[in-house]
Amino acid sequence: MSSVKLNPKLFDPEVEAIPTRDGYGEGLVALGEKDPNVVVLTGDLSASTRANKFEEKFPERFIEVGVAEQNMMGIAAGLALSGKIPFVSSYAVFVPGRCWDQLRVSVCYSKANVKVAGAHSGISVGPDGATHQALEDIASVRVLPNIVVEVPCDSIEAKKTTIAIGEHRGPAYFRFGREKTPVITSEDTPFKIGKAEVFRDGMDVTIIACGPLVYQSLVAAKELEKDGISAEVINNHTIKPIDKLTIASGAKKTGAVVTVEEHQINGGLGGAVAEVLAENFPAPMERIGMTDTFGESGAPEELLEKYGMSVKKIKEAARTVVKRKR
Amino acid sequence: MSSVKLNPKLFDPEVEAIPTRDGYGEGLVALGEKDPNVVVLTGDLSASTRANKFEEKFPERFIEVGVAEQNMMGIAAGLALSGKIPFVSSYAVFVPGRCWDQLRVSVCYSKANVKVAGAHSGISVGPDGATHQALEDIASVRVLPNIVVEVPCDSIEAKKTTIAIGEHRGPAYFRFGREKTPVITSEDTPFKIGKAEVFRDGMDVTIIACGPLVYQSLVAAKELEKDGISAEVINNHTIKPIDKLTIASGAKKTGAVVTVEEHQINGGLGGAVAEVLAENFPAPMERIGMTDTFGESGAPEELLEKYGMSVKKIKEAARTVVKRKR
Amino acid sequence: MDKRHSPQHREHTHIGEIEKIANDIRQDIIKMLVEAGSGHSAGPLGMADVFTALYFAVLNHNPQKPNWDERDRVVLSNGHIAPVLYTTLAHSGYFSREEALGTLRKLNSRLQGHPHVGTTPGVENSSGPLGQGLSQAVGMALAARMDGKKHWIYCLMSDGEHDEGQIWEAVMFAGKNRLFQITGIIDRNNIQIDGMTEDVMPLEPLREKYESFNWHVIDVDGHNIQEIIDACSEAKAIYEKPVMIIAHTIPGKGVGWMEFDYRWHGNPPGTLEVPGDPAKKDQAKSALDELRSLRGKITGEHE
Amino acid sequence: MDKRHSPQHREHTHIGEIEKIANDIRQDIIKMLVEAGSGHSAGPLGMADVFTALYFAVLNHNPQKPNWDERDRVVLSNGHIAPVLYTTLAHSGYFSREEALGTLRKLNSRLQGHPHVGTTPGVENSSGPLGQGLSQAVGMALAARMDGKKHWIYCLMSDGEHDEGQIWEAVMFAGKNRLFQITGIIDRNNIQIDGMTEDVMPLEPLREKYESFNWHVIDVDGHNIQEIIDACSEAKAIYEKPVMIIAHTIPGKGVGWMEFDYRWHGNPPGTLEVPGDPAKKDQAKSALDELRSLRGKITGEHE
Ligand SMILES: Cc1ncc(C[n+]2csc(CCOP(=O)(O)OP(=O)(O)O)c2C)c(N)n1
Ligand SMILES: Cc1ncc(C[n+]2csc(CCOP(=O)(O)OP(=O)(O)O)c2C)c(N)n1
Ligand SMILES: [Mg+2]
Ligand SMILES: [Mg+2]
Repeated sequence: MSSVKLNPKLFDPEVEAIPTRDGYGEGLVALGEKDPNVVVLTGDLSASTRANKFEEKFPERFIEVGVAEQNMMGIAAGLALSGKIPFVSSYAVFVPGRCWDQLRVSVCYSKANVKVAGAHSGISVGPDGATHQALEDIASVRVLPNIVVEVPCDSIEAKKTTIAIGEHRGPAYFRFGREKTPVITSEDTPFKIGKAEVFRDGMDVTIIACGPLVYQSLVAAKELEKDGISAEVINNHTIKPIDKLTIASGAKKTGAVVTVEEHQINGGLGGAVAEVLAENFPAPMERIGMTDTFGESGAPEELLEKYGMSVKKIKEAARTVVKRKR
Repeated sequence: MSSVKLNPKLFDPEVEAIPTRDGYGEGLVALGEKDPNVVVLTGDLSASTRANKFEEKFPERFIEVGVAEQNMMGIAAGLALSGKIPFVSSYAVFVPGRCWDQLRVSVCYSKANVKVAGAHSGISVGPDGATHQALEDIASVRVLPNIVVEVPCDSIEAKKTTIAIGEHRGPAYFRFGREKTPVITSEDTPFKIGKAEVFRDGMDVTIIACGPLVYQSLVAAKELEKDGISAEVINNHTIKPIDKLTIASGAKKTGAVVTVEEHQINGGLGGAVAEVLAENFPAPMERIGMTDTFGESGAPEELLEKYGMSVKKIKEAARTVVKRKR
Repeated sequence: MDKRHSPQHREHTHIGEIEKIANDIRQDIIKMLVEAGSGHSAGPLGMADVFTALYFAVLNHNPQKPNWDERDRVVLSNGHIAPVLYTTLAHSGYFSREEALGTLRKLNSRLQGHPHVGTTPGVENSSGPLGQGLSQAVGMALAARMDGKKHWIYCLMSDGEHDEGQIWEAVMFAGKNRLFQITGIIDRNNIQIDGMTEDVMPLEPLREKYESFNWHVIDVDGHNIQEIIDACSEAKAIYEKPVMIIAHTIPGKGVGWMEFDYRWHGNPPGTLEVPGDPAKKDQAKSALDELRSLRGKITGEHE
Repeated sequence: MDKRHSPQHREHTHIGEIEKIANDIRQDIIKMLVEAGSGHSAGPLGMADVFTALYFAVLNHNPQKPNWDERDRVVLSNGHIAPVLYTTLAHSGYFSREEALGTLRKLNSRLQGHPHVGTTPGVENSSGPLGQGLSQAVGMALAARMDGKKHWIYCLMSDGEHDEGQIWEAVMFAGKNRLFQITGIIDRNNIQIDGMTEDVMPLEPLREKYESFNWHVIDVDGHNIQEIIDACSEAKAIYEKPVMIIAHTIPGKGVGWMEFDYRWHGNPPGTLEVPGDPAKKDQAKSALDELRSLRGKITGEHE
């Protein structure tokens, strides 16, 4: 393992599991206590985004917009232009999906200090089905100028992300999962916007992951050891601005890369890493994620399995890419 | 040059210049004559998108929606589910920008046979300024499943694209420019959705371009010859499904790639090509396009110059990437 | 065309019969939700009477030919009430009750958590993300008008989704174009996720809103089958405007402890502890018992 | 605070003076458009009286301190009428007339084709893509309310952009929350790009729409400075609702051959051949001549 301090029980079968959205709720409350300018908005999704944690403590700084995401994003911009630090809370399919031009013009172009929290991202949303599984948000947001994009890997990192984003000046987008997922990090794990962290050292292949699938990546890396493959695992929580240095060093060291994300393999983390490699250190790469189809209803685990985001597939991709090395 | 037949006057100082949107208007009329199911919608932008060419001939199949892009996309889906072949005509900042979730759910998820035409794409929109310069649409659309994405390079190709997309069954997005740009191709230039065309043979570097900047790429390639660099130029008009074969062959042959687009370098053509290379033939690559900023008002030529999408910059990128070859 | 489903036949259908079917549909909604383990309760139960009236007395449709060109269309805009759509489709014969009760929200199922056109027979549009239905209904009405077709397009919407601007875009367009082949039906159940609509985002005066967008509005009791059928008939006689039927419904209707409680918007029985309601483990049985006893009381008094 | 701009001072400002400024602003709009070679004519000319009334009689503002916390805000939602905003800001002293007349839409200019907050002193929001202004005004009003601030937020909108659903979302929200610090002003000029609004997408009855969304509505003659000022004063007295002022304007006002012609929506004089209008090359001069002769006739008869 690397020098980074992770959850010591990480590989216990009984590892604690908490939805990353819980970290959002906690982070909001922590921010709210520190800064009276923090305000939270929701579009009729207070509880499931965990915005309700803030609502309970600071009702006078909580704004219910109803089912109107365009208006919500615009209101947030107006609040920010008046010195507030608004957090827009909805599902990742709706923010940015339902208000992309408002995010572009009212927020990013204006450099309005708006924070956008997309809950229920990824296929692990499960039974609600394809319409509710956000698999395109990283791509559609990271193409916008002036915005930070974060994908926390567990509830602890989600809380740190929320607080860091609240303190960062400028537009930001971050996404959460609905399901309980393993706690990977600890309070002591370093976290900085823009800095990818090596969560596990390795020499043969670099697995670059974001979000809760960092867990599957670490498990895959551990299992690959038995096959004689030494895999580095990077928690690339910041999609934008992407940490070119850490990614390129990984690629230089191992000469082979696998990206892992709960998102389309086109344009998201995989796309961002491919761009970094092409411009800095071309290396063979395989992408794990949705392969250009919509999701469907099912249990989260079943869906990750069916759509190829399992430990098994990460291992296969690692083996394939190691073979592709020259 | 390659065996592909281009406009013989391509390099004349007096080369004819026609906006690509004109090809859209002509293509619509041609389609309308062939197929009574073709219908055209606009959101209060009939003339500037050239949808008015269709309106004049087939008023009973023309639908004015007013300034309401979400509704327009939904109406188009309903028309398509009833057997019509609707073409949604607006600016590329608004379709998909203003109706991305409608495009995702009502169109792509439903596989509704809707065609989306984004006019006024790229920074060459000019004096209207940043809000009206679509520089993110390729990225935000190509991440969606079930949709074809096309970027024609001149008015002739734009007409062919319109007709081919009308005949293709399924969702499609294509973008046009506002300005007059050189006619690059001829009626005889081959065109097929999904097939990139080598417009110029070369051995040292592969320039992969889309849209009107194919012209600048060809000029750059010609001038590079004087410097002793032999540049291949690929007109990669189909962003999705991307032509892996042609791109990978180019990279294999020359070992160095430059992408050129009137779009953010993140997530668009540059991103798509980086993904293809990483998974098929890792090679050094440089990206020409908007470098993660918004545009501004100015004359089209001035803007292309200031934001680094000029012949000069393409040549520089080619030289840089050739040096990076191992 | 299947006789059972022809409008001619329906005039003779005993209203009591339809009420009994609606009650069966409610029971099946409970069963399918319990089997699925997730999904929405309040909306589907509240709309069971409207759906039953539509599919068993109003629509011109043929479950054996779901793609029949002349069929009336049902566009469901608030896709989260899919359980009532699926159950009604099953009861109409589009697919089996077994499929409805056993496969909702499961992997590889035709019954997705939110409706998907192309996957499920009888489903006319994909929904889930709110506010997208009426625009599609408008597109269908324009196509019908262009082709000189006479079928009707019923667009079912929730009250909460009227917060979405897209609806008002479509309302404005349909008003302008006098798309009389559209009959909208709003599930006016006064709840959305975060509370009562008039607390979260008030819609009143809703009738005046529609009227100011040039629609004709009819208010009905959404649990009175005869009123629903009559309003749909009246709508057919209104040629100069699209018609919006505001169906005043009780969310959770038929299960006393669910009624009017927005907490039952998105949870199936057996998943939510609510003070005053039966304990989780007893909820499914309590709901079914209550519905069964209601069924016994249906006599057909509306005739 | 700059005396010239205090509301106290303004009460004594001769209405005729303001009309003269409005005429000067119209002339400058023509000049800046001609210099830019592209941009919108009809909307800016039509709104010159409203802008002049606002900046010279209504607003509490200080051009020397554009970021002064207590200032009234002007949110321009229909960004394409930027020329009238820029010219009025220049006449108010936010920047020089030279900058306004010489740099619009040029490379490296502070006067972007559509307004950009942060770039231009006095510009409160970015716009261009229609329908986004009112939501931002709502956010500003909420912030003011939270902070107990008393300034006013004026949101200027076009009629065409009322096709956008986002506006109705914001209208509904402001109505619910009784955001009385918002005073909206609609440029009811009856044109949009593809034609007259009532042909392209009818908005009438517009007053009833706003009333059904729980706003207070005032109709004014958008070329009567006194009426505009009075309506803004009335709005300040209405505490229980947000107020929408429907300013009935003539697009292209002041240049006879442009008036009421939607073809002049997006073209500056000198760029469009229209039968009956002066030849391209004479348009700028003709427009300026007409405005100058109108200026001579302003006597201050409203006093
Ligand atoms: C665009 C969009 N935003 C948010 C949601 C999340 N959502 C699902 S149902 C719902 C409540 C809407 O109220 P209503 O439809 O009246 O609910 P019901 O009466 O059925 O409980 C919301 C906000 C959604 N589906 N779509
Ligand atoms: C979202 C969006 N869609 C389309 C446009 C293109 N557009 C610019 S102005 C305009 C006309 C709108 O009518 P109105 O604002 O009333 O125009 P005016 O009276 O100033 O001529 C349109 C459709 C836009 N700016 N934004
Ligand atoms: Mg409801
Ligand atoms: Mg107008």
